[in-house]
Amino acid sequence: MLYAFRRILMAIPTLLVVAVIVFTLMRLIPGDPAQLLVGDMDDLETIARVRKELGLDQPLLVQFGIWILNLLQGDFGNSMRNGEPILPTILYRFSVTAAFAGTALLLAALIAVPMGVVAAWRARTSLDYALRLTAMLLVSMPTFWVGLILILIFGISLRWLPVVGYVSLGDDFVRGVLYMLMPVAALVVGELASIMRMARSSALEVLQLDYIAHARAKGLSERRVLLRHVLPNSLAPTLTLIGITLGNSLGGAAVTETVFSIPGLGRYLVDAIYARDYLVVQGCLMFVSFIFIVVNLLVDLCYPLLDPRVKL
Amino acid sequence: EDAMPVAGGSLAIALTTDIQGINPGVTRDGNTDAVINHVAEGLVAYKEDGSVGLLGAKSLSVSEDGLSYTFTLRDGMTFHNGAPVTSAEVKWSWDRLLNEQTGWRCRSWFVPGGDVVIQSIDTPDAQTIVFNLVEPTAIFLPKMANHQCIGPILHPDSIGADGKFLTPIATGPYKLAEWKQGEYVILERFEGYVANTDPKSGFAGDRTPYIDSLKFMVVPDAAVAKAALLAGDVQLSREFTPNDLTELETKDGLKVYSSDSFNWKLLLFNRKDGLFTDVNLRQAITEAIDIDEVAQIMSNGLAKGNPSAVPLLSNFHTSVQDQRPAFDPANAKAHAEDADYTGETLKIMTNRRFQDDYDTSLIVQEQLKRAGFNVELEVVEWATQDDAYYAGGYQMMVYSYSPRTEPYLSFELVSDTKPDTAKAHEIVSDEFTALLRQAATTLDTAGRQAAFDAMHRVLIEDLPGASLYNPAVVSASTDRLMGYSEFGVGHPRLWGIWLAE
Amino acid sequence: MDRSNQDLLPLFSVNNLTIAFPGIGEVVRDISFAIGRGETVGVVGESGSGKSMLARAAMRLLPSQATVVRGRIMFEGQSLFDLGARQMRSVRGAGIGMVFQEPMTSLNPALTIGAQIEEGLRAHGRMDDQAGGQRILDMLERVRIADPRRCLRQYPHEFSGGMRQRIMLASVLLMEPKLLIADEPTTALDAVIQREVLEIMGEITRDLGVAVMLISHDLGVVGAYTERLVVMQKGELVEKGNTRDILLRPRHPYTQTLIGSLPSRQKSSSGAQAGAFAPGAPLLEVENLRVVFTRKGSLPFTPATTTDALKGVSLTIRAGETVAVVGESGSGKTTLGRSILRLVDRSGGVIRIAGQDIQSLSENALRHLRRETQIVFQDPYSSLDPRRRIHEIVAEGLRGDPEVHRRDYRSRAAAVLEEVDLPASFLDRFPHQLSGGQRQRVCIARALIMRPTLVIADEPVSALDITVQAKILELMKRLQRQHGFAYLFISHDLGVVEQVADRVLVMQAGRVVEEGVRDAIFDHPHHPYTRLLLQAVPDLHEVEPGAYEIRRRHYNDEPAAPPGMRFDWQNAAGPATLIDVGDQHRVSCVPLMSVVSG
Amino acid sequence: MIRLFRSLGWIGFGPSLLVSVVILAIVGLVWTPFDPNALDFAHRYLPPALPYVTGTDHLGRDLFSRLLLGASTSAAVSGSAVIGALLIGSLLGAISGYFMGWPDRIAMLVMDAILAMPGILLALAIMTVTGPSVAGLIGAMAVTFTPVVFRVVRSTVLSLREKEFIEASRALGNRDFFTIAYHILPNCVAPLTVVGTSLFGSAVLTESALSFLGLGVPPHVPTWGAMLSDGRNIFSQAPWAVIYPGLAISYLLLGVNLTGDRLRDLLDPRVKGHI
Ligand SMILES: Nc1ncnc2c1ncn2[C@@H]1O[C@H](COP(=O)(O)OP(=O)(O)OP(=O)(O)O)[C@@H](O)[C@H]1O
Ligand SMILES: Nc1ncnc2c1ncn2[C@@H]1O[C@H](COP(=O)(O)OP(=O)(O)OP(=O)(O)O)[C@@H](O)[C@H]1O
Ligand SMILES: [Mg+2]
Ligand SMILES: [Mg+2]
Repeated sequence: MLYAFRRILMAIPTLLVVAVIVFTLMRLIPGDPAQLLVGDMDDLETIARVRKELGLDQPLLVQFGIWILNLLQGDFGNSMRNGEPILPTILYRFSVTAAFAGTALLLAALIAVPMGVVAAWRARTSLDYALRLTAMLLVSMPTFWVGLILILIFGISLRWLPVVGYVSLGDDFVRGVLYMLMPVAALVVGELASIMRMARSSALEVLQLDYIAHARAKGLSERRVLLRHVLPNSLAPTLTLIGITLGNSLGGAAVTETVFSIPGLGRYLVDAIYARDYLVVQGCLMFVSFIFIVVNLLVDLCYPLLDPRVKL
Repeated sequence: EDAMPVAGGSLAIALTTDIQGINPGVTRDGNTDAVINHVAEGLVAYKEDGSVGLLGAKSLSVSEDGLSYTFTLRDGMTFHNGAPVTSAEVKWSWDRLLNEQTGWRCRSWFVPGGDVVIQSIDTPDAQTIVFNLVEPTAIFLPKMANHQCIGPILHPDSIGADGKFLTPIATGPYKLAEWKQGEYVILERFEGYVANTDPKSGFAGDRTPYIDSLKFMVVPDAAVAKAALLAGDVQLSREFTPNDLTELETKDGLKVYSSDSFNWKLLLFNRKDGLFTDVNLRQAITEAIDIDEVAQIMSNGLAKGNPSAVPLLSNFHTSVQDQRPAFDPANAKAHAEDADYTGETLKIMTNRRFQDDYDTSLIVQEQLKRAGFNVELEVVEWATQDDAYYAGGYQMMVYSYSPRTEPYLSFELVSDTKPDTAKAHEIVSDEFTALLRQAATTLDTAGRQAAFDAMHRVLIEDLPGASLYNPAVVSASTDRLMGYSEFGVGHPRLWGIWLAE
Repeated sequence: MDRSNQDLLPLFSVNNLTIAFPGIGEVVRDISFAIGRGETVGVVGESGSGKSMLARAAMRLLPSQATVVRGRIMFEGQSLFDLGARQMRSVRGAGIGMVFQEPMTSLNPALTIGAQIEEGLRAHGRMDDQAGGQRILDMLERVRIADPRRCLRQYPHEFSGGMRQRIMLASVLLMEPKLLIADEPTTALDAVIQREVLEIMGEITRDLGVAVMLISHDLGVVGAYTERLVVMQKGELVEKGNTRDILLRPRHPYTQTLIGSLPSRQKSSSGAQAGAFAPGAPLLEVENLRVVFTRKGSLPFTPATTTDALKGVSLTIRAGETVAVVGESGSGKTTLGRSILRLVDRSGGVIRIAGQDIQSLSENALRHLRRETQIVFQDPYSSLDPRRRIHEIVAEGLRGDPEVHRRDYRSRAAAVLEEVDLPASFLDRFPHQLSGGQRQRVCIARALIMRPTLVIADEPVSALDITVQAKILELMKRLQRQHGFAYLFISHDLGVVEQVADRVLVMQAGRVVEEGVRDAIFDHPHHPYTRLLLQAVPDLHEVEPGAYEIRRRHYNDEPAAPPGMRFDWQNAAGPATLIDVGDQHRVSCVPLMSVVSG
Repeated sequence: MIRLFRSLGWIGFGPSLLVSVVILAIVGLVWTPFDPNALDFAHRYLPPALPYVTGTDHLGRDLFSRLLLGASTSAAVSGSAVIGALLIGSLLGAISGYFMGWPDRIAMLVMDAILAMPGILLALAIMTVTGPSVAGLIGAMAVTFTPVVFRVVRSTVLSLREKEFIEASRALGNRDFFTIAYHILPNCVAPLTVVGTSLFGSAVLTESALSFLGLGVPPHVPTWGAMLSDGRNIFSQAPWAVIYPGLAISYLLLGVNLTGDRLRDLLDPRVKGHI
């Protein structure tokens, strides 16, 4: 517990650096949110007024200071486009993304880890090559392309699955699942291969250790050797990878969200970047970084379960 | 098609981006306007040909001196909460709009410093409302009817006690039922809607709703929007280019709509940038562009080029407006030489947000190359281009103006009265300013036409940009949808339509 | 097959076994030998001679690429290669048990000891009865695990290497195999612990009547603990027979070299046996050296952990002298060597080389000094940059010398290689193309090219085969004779030390506990730790030229501590007080009083 | 099928795919059947048939010529991004890991911060600053990849530091920077090659995803990723406009991934012993 607390404390400087990077980046971007809001209505006075309203007329350092101070109090500010408070939106959007990105990753891990272990177990046999080739073919396809193909097949040709829209699982489980199938599948395809590779290579390493030979020498069955000795000991690096992938896919699902019209965090952020909605972009990136750090912290906290040598 | 309308059913419509908000005329952009237009109404609105028609008002009279406009409210007009609409609410609405705190996007048009200054708003009786202006102008009604500003009539309960906007309690054929941010907006039919007796035209006239509920779904990607229509997830999708027409027409179960529009696409020149200060170069480039070919390709043969600020759809578009420096690559070369152009790389700024801007610039680039210019595209992100539009920092850019039905508003876009606030492409000339004023203050049509013609002549000589064409609006729906059509302002009109069976 | 018949057959026999790897060829060739019930058989041979392959073949746990070309292995009258997977599993563990070389990796770190022991028993259906649990506890007690109950709940990493190996032993023997195969079970352990494990193993297997196949490259170990011996070389069996007989009358030349390579005490080479008294300025003086390692907490705010690696060590080396440092693993030997070159920062004390305090030196002067003093590291595999060619490695030190021209590097390197008996053709090779012994020579050459006055040799032969080891030691001596440099020779191998050292320092837990000339230490060790250490190694005695016998060192006399003192046998924080017991032989002692008062 | 790969030498299969892309890229630079950027309004939406091997797009550009040119631009864009990340990341990583202390802490902080932000979105944000230019794209991807390289190199250096040959180098009196350049960096080459290939794969995908999100390369630099994302708008009229770029990307990535796996097997000493 103390460890977790310390790790969170350590995340503070990292988040501060994120804040500086994000803030600087946003102010370097050409384009003016006020102009975009006013559009081609061509009214310099209105633009000036909007700038003032948004606080963009303040010196940058002051803007940064205000933002950070508010952030520390949990106030992410309001959207520059519509004045909505940002944090609730982020939380809602995040829950959407987390639902399908998390499911996808879980599924990918459930498929990929056994695949990897089996491939390592039968290393350099036809089975191994077949599994690896499958994984590689899958990872060689860009996510949005997979998404469009899925839409073409299951949405338009077969009409089995809805193409656009989103129903949250909490509202209507069955329909929610239907809506999730394609985006989840598209993400799984992208994540499967790297997890499988990692699982394979770490299982390969474990398989060469003496205690595996010892387990076999004790007369254990192969199944037991794999499940009880190889799997737990090869899981740690895979888990790390999963942590990084999850952290990333929570923010990076923008592509999938665009293809499947899912109102997730990634899409929210991309829209905000295009609209120069500074506070939203800054808030989202801070939030995603925070989640990334927390997820990886959770992963670290899992290590002692896998390896009693690790003391936190 | 001639069948009698039937009420009921629901319709899903694809929307590229989420709406910005629900405060009519305040939180807005194109998509927001398209949705909110069904919820909130003003006194007047644009008709099919771009002229101003009646909506909230059943009649309108203008005083001899052109200073006071008297509107009589439509019979049986009620708010979504059931309260009848009286002139008091209209005045309240306008007072609110003109208050700086409200943040109405069009406020500056109507207050001192703007083109039209409202002096006072009177309410002689419950059904009558009078707008008194400071000086006579031809553009009061066009500005009042503007679809971006809406000039919404709202019930005071729309605003909370703390002055915060709550929800639009308005007078439109549809009520806001649910807005799930980032996902969809659902509008429900307003049962108590009593329509204007004028026939449906543009946004004006009869707006009787039939379909029970409208669901605007956010579908960010155009390719997916098309897929969603084909898959039946949405029944109306409007994110098409004319190039999609031929394909969509062959699909079973679909209907395809297209219309010319009041949108205006042009190649702007930065007259403050080096070579482009020389009008000869601007002219050379204009002569090197075959706007008809551009329009042909971009509209798949539907449209022709428009060299003028006055849209082809507009009644003010006469043969004078068709004049331009003729397409003549040979001449272009000569003019380029006059401008001391010696093969420097010229840049066209464009963006990828709007696929037709991008494609148009590719075509223009190709044409200019053929005429011997060395042209590169500078593809930037939309917001960056928009910034450059205001701040300069480009040579040429393909730019689209949203629909302007009133030519005065279009000409305004390429000129400025003050040199210090002028944008890089704008004409700053007293002559032009005078003509603009003439177009605004002259009330009779012939006089205005003369002003527009004169301005066009300046435009094709001074060349703030090369006007290209008015992009077409293309959409498609399920063939069960009846009574739907597109019109030049480009927003969907989902009243007066119904679902067969 | 009736029982009497079975008794006649050997328990385990290998017949004409040949194992090959694709692309490499046969690594075990036509090997035949047998092990009877309850018999202990040793398998010796240089590294890579196929010993492990043999063991793995017996368990049918060969790497997947390996193929058994011909031959068979019989166990209790069955041919192991003909068994089905299920039958084979019942042989593994219950019929043949196996203990692996590396105690650190042969237990699954993620499972408790209890789970790992039970799992084997359960696989053979021996965990069902109530008695099962008790049997486990009894066995753990027999391998001298202090608290067996607690041990079952603990994880492998909570035990030291020796304990782990004993736990392994217990877990294997619990399944009551008929044959125990132990593949280098103690190679990774230090002498004292090695002895403990082997003793326990011998004791229990004798009691249970389990046959043992003990694999090792250490002739001393195998000789001391087995009845019969199989000697392998390059995949072939070159000699087999009674252990004593082979040691006394080795027939095959390879066996003869093997035995001949065993280190033994020789007449002091440099004559520096007396050098300790020789006058002349000391080359290296270390006074009261202290080194504390601070490992920062893995996170901010966590307390730093400190290790007192050296708690006040003093020593002196004169030119041409060989001073050996021996001691248990972790006693600070390596740290001592490194801090002399300032590769490790000292926390206290003084180090003077040729009279100069190295701490006060500037960066530049230090670089010069380092060139005078060279170090040969323990591990020939990790001390050569795998991406550099041999000539680059050897000549690297010349770069700092402005007097040597670049184009001379190669010829200088070639010359030095010749000194260490490597042909010039090695110049363009990469380290991985060299054997361990050749690499170690390169390391020496790299040190030698600098013409140092002092060479710190940190376990320079511990990773090498005994035959190669002998050659390297010979080489080092020869070079010392030629160039006259002094050695600080760090090793835990007492045999080697006995062979090369003039003087010996015995270290324990960061302190010197005994110091003296070689013969004094080996013949009259005073300190109990030194005695324990010396008695742990089986010693090969030359009975007559070419004939050997394994003997345990044994010291009858029990030297008494000086009056009013007792030997310092506790891991105190401070430096040890060394008391002279004559002839520069000094032992760490504490006054008896201090125990009373403390 | 698997027999085929075996007999081809599975080992050589991936690299041979890569080599064929390189050959295509070279051909594309020297010769294409049509001008890849020329619009031909008379020949729009042509399905694959001679002379347009893979058809034309909505502006009549020859897709095959664009694919040929795209081979080199794709490789160059992704390659430069990866090389940039490798250079910066390994230099920072080596210095950081070798000296530890405060430079290490600062570098770790910044790298962690970059790593904490989702790659594609960070790249997107950077590209909005730089504008959708080739240099901007390369820079944005390089920045997002740098922490990956940094971490690999740093941990390699940390483990190298324990190796005795590094101590030996110090014992010989070498300067620190010499030790880094002469011993440390060359020994990072193996892990870097593996990381490099896998990053190259990500770069191709990232580049395509950025195009999809609206910020990619300019049109006269037709990378396969950009072609794929452009083609989706005319997907139903001209499916070939997405199929061929998609296939090209899959082909390239298959080559890259296979090569990466092979390199890892070759370079990883632990696996090496067991080939
Ligand atoms: N997986 C493998 N692939 C190829 N060759 C191998 C493999 N494992 C072992 N070898 C080779 O087989 C030979 C015998 O190896 P083995 O492990 O039996 O030697 P050993 O006598 O046990 O040596 P050591 O004393 O070093 O343990 C060696 O030459 C080795 O290189
Ligand atoms: N870099 C280091 N950081 C922290 N502790 C260290 C470090 N190096 C050595 N130690 C500790 O210092 C003590 C002495 O280590 P050293 O390596 O000198 O022992 P050694 O006598 O050479 O042992 P061995 O015979 O196993 O090589 C040990 O407890 C070790 O764990
Ligand atoms: Mg072995
Ligand atoms: Mg050591």
